[in-house]
Amino acid sequence: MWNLIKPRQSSLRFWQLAVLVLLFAVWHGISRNPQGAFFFGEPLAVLVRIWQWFTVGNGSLEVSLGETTLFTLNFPAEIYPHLLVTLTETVLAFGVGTLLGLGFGLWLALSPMASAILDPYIKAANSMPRVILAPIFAVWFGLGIWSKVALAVTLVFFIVFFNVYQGVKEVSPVILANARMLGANRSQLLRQVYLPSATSWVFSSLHTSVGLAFVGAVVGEYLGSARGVGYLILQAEGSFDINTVFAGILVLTVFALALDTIVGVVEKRLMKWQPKSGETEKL
Amino acid sequence: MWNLIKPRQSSLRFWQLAVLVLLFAVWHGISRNPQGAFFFGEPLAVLVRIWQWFTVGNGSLEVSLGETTLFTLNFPAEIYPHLLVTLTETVLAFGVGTLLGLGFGLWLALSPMASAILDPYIKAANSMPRVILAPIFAVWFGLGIWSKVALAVTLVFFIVFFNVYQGVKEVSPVILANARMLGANRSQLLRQVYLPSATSWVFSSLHTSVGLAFVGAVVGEYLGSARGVGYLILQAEGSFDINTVFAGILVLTVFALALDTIVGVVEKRLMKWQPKSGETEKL
Amino acid sequence: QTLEKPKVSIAVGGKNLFYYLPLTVAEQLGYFKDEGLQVEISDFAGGSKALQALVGGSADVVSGAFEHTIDMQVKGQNITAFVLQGRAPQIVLGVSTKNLPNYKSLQDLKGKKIGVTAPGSSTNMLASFVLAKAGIKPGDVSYIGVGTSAGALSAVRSGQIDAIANLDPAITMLQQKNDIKVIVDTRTMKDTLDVFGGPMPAATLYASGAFIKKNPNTTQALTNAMVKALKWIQTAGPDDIVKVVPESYMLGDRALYTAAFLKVKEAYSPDGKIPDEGAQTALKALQAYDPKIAGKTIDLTRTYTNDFVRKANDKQR
Amino acid sequence: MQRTGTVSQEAAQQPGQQAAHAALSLDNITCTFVSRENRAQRYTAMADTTLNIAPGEFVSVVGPTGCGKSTLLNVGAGLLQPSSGTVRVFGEELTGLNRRAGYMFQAECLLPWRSALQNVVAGLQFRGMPEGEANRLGEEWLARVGLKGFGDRYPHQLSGGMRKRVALAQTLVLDPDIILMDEPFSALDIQTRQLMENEVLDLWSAKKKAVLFITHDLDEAIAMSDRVVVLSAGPGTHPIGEFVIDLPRPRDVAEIRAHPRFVELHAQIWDVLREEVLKGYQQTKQRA
Amino acid sequence: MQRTGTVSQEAAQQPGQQAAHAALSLDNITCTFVSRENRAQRYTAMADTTLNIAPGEFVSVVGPTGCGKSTLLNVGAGLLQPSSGTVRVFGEELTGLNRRAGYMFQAECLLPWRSALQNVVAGLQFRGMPEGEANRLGEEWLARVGLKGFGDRYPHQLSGGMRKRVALAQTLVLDPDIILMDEPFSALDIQTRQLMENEVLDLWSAKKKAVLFITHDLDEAIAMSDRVVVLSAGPGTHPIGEFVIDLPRPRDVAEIRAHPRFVELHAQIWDVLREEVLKGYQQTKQRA
Ligand SMILES: Nc1ncnc2c1ncn2[C@@H]1O[C@H](COP(=O)(O)OP(=O)(O)OP(=O)(O)O)[C@@H](O)[C@H]1O
Ligand SMILES: Nc1ncnc2c1ncn2[C@@H]1O[C@H](COP(=O)(O)OP(=O)(O)OP(=O)(O)O)[C@@H](O)[C@H]1O
Ligand SMILES: [Mg+2]
Ligand SMILES: [Mg+2]
Repeated sequence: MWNLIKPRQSSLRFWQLAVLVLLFAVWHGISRNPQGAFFFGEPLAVLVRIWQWFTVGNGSLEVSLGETTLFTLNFPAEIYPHLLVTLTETVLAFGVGTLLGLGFGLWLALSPMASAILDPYIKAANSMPRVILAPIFAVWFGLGIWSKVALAVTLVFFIVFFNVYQGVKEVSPVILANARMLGANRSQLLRQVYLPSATSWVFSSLHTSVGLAFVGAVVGEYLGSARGVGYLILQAEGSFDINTVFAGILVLTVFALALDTIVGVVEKRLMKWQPKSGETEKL
Repeated sequence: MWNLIKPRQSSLRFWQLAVLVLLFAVWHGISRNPQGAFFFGEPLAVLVRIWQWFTVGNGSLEVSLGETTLFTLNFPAEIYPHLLVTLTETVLAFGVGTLLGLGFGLWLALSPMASAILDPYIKAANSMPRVILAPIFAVWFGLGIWSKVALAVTLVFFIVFFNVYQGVKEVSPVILANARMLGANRSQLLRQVYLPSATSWVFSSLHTSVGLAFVGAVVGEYLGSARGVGYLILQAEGSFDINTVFAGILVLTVFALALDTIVGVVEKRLMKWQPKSGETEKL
Repeated sequence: QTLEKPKVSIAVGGKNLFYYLPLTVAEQLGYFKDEGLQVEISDFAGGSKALQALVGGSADVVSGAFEHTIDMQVKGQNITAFVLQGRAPQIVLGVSTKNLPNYKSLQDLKGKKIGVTAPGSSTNMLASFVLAKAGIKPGDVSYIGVGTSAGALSAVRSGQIDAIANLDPAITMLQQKNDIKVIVDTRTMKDTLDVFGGPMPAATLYASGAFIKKNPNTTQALTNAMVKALKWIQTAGPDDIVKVVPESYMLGDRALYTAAFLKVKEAYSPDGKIPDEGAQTALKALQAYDPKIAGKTIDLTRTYTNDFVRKANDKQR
Repeated sequence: MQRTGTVSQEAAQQPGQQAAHAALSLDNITCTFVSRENRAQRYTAMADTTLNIAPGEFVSVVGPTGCGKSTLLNVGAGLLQPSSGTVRVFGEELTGLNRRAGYMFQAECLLPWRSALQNVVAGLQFRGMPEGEANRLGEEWLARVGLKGFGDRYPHQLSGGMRKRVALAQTLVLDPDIILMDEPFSALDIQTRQLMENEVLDLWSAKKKAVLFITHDLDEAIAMSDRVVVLSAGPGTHPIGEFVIDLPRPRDVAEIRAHPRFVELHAQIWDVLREEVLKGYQQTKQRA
Repeated sequence: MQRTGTVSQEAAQQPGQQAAHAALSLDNITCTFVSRENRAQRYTAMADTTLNIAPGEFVSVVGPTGCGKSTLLNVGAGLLQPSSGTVRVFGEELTGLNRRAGYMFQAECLLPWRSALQNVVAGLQFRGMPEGEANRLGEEWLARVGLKGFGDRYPHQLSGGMRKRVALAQTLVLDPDIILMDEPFSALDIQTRQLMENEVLDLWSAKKKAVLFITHDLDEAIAMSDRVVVLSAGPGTHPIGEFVIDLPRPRDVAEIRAHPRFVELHAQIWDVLREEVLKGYQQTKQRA
């Protein structure tokens, strides 16, 4: 019996769906109890909310540079401008944070003195509660998307940084020596040896930071903003509308998974040199 | 000239100190401007505040289990009970988060089907803004330290998890095959092959998560608590006492560095098998 | 009259609180647009964050508590309130019926846990103020920050706190389920006068002195819109409010919302004027509560101006 | 090739009879590697290979480089699933790992986080042997492979040949019923090599294990084995010759080389092998 | 050892004269490894070693396993700082990496994220050669080492011997002035090995490079070299014999083995080496 339904490659989607259904069932169960519904909302109401977001009303977004409005986007439903803002913030934060983390990680991993000197300061910065920085970012970057991007970058940066740093240190000494003997200069070593060797480290950190980029953007919006999914969540929380809060979380989650899938595809392409087990064909 | 003062091992501490002094100087410079002082406080006032925390007044902490008070600790100055609470939360969160991350990471890395099924859910959980969970944790774990621990665990867990997961997948296939041929069973493979091979991955994530454990604990306190350094910071923010806010951050940072140093010492001991360059003695 | 700055960014900490209802009304009824203003209202996690946005220069105007203007003068920031939204703080102190079913007097709160929105906030201030009058020192109770939303409700219901100082709608929700017994209710003028010994200005619109000086017409336009909204509220019934306020504020429970509205209606300023003795009251309250302000001399005339409100009222009539 | 033909035909009859009692029996094994990205990209390393090793038999496999010898051993160890065909261990069909075999890999395979001694005793520990006894045995084996005193070095502190010898000790200390060895002595100097060869022969003759031994050194193969199997060049490798080595036992690997029968066998096998290597080399030189 | 004594004394005079014109000259090198954790734990792998290689000279190094041959090559490549002594490359003192040398490592050293062809052309790319030309040269070298058609495989998809050949092509395609090779052919079968040996000899005689060659195969050493250096057993390895190989050139590695002078030299060197290996083996068998 178990063998028949045992998870395998072909029934993977089925099982994933089963878990999803199970989660919704448990959630629904919890929400039958009013106390539970108060904290977790009701799945059906949440889904209705999402449906409304994507179908009802209309939204508009002014894209402006400094004081001048460049153009105004009009959308067929309420959620789009908010979603667009949050996604923009997230993607920017993810990109900027990753690049900074990569750059700093490589630099410090390759210059032992700089790393020894700056080490405590980087660790100190990492242990700083970012929420406190939000007002400061608002001063520096304004109330628009850039202050949220900055907050999310502070989350993404450190994760990528620490992994790149360690990844570079883990390069096999023999392979490194070989590349050096083959005449690679510093920048070639960087691009042809350190980076490829650290790719799995980098991607591990990217999987973590996709999520945290969303968290950073949403928390940034949550701490103060005029639009974005975090703003919607904040509004809903203030009026005890827990269903909308969870609707916001659910929508974000879907997009986080989408972004993660993209990262996964890139990873797969870059890592195709790695040995995998079971490479024989079964006849 | 440069050669004389160029950073080297012997002058490391000097250079670190120089950076510290520089940071304080810049900070002091910013604080001359009232606008700057409003956001960053004044370094001297911050140091005075810290001094007062550790010398003036007295504090007490009731340690209780459930409803019964076990004993009351008395301290010679104001900060100690708060610091003790925050440190306890951080260390607990760090420990629990690390263990959970290790456990889950190992489990999922070793059971490909479970990982394939649960993968999207874990990534979804990682992209959930934790701040929104704070009230729920408060219900489940009360307003004491445990709700803060829970919040910090949600940060630490994912970082450790993703790195352990990737670290285990990176184990050299030949070494793994060798261990299996030598007769290692599952749990032996785990302890003798996967874990040692993933140590550098684990430690990389631990360095990141030491900081985030502090962040989680402080943010948890910030969202609702009766003591702890986060409470002090929040209280100071409410009355626009930015010096106290930074005093709190500074104190936390020092302790984060201390905890990180401990992690570093353990790491060095466990990683002594790794090849290092320059192993010849220069006469 | 041309506006110096038609685009105005307003910061507010908790937009959907009843505390800031006039702002929402003005926005929803299009009063700002009528004045030729293009306002963007950014919502913040708390009043102090909104204030920080103002000081940092990213927001022009804040919809926030009057006390901030006094606080900021101590910090060397020149901030002026120019229109009043609420004349009573709307804060309610209640005790948990679960933990303290036999509550008699304030003395019973000694050694208890009191939930406030955030330590150091105005809810904390009110609680300290009330308790101090009953001879209970701040050290005799512990204050726990529980926020204004779900956390606050659950803290009371699960018995983690013994008393709560909070705002609507949380308070009305607790009252409806009989979770708390109200002991001080500053939604009413009577209790406000009782507690503070005078009228207590609550929510205002404030901006930096420099902004007001530089943009008098813009400030006037903002004031006009707000005064119009205040007048509208005076005459509005529950049905009108329900129509105006965004659906999402209704918490899926219109009855609750209208009930809460009727309770706080009295607290809204009828004309937006900041009474002079009100400023005195606020200063006294702060001095009693915050040692850092106690010793300082404060020039109250710089913390508020009624010039704009006067003009707005003239115009309305 | 006729002469070889007869030899291999003669050998070809044996498997059928032997398969039932064989310690390790590979029956009609085919191994096709496919690229995961591009399923069309495939390479058949081994085709229709049948090979039986009786208990107590010492079989050497020789063949041109890259023909598929390591693949054969991986299949025998249960590390690689053949595309078709079955593997039997003492009569039982193999699913999963071959628990009765010890495998000394061609590539570096020491656990880098364990010192030399800890590496040698790893298998003993996995089997739950008490620490003291395991260490005693480990030290003994370290001495046997000439590494006494190097027990506390980590692998990266050892030379290439030393690492190989640690791996040898690691495999042999477990005393497995089937020993699979992939070029165990290629990194050693001739003298050390002969010492090691004798060590392995001593162990084998004392306990009569089944040994499957891969080497590029024909001398070594003949000197040590009961039977030498020659594999064809890839792709589609399969045995093209089996030679029974009827030299007297016990042998000393250095002395036996002078034996007239040794020289004769050497010439016979060499003939088959040489052609095959040249063919393989030509093939790869000309391939697309 | 007397006979060797004279040989090495005779050789010992040369370095002084040669050092100035040598392509690679190691002068009085000592290498002591220390453990980072415990500074007292040290091992002197090489002591007072002097070795000069003239431009166009082919020098082989033989010695018991673990004596310090790879260490010697690492020092010559500038990868390892000697504890004392100096290294000169074409007369200039070496600081940092030896940019004029190509080094084929003993351990696996291919870049795992590059295919075989990409590995071969890596050095050319680093030197900025245009893609097309580099690939043409790379393909040519892949064919030379008998791997035509395997260019798109990743290292883990190649057999051990194939990987070694890719590494060989990777080093030689760069046409370095000094070639350092650490047991390049140990994973190859005899036939392929001889083909490779001839390939290297052809290249060497055409361009007259300085070659420092490590091998365990004495036949190989003699067949290929102008000079064979025998190292003593460790610790404190140093040359204990240098033999000038006065066999005629050009040589074919397979045929030259029959030359009477070859046999004579083999016997001479073997004598020295054997004693040393046994000594080393005994030492490690008895060490604490
Ligand atoms: N994972 C793989 N994917 C594709 N091809 C592979 C893979 N592993 C091995 N091969 C191919 O299979 C063939 C046989 O490889 P194998 O390692 O068995 O050779 P071998 O006989 O051990 O050679 P050597 O003597 O050099 O060690 C080679 O052509 C190799 O390229
Ligand atoms: N990093 C190191 N730390 C300590 N000892 C080392 C280190 N590297 C090498 N050694 C020691 O130096 C000695 C010489 O090593 P080396 O690798 O040069 O030997 P080799 O002659 O190349 O041997 P083989 O023929 O086995 O390759 C060995 O005893 C080895 O244990
Ligand atoms: Mg092989
Ligand atoms: Mg070596």
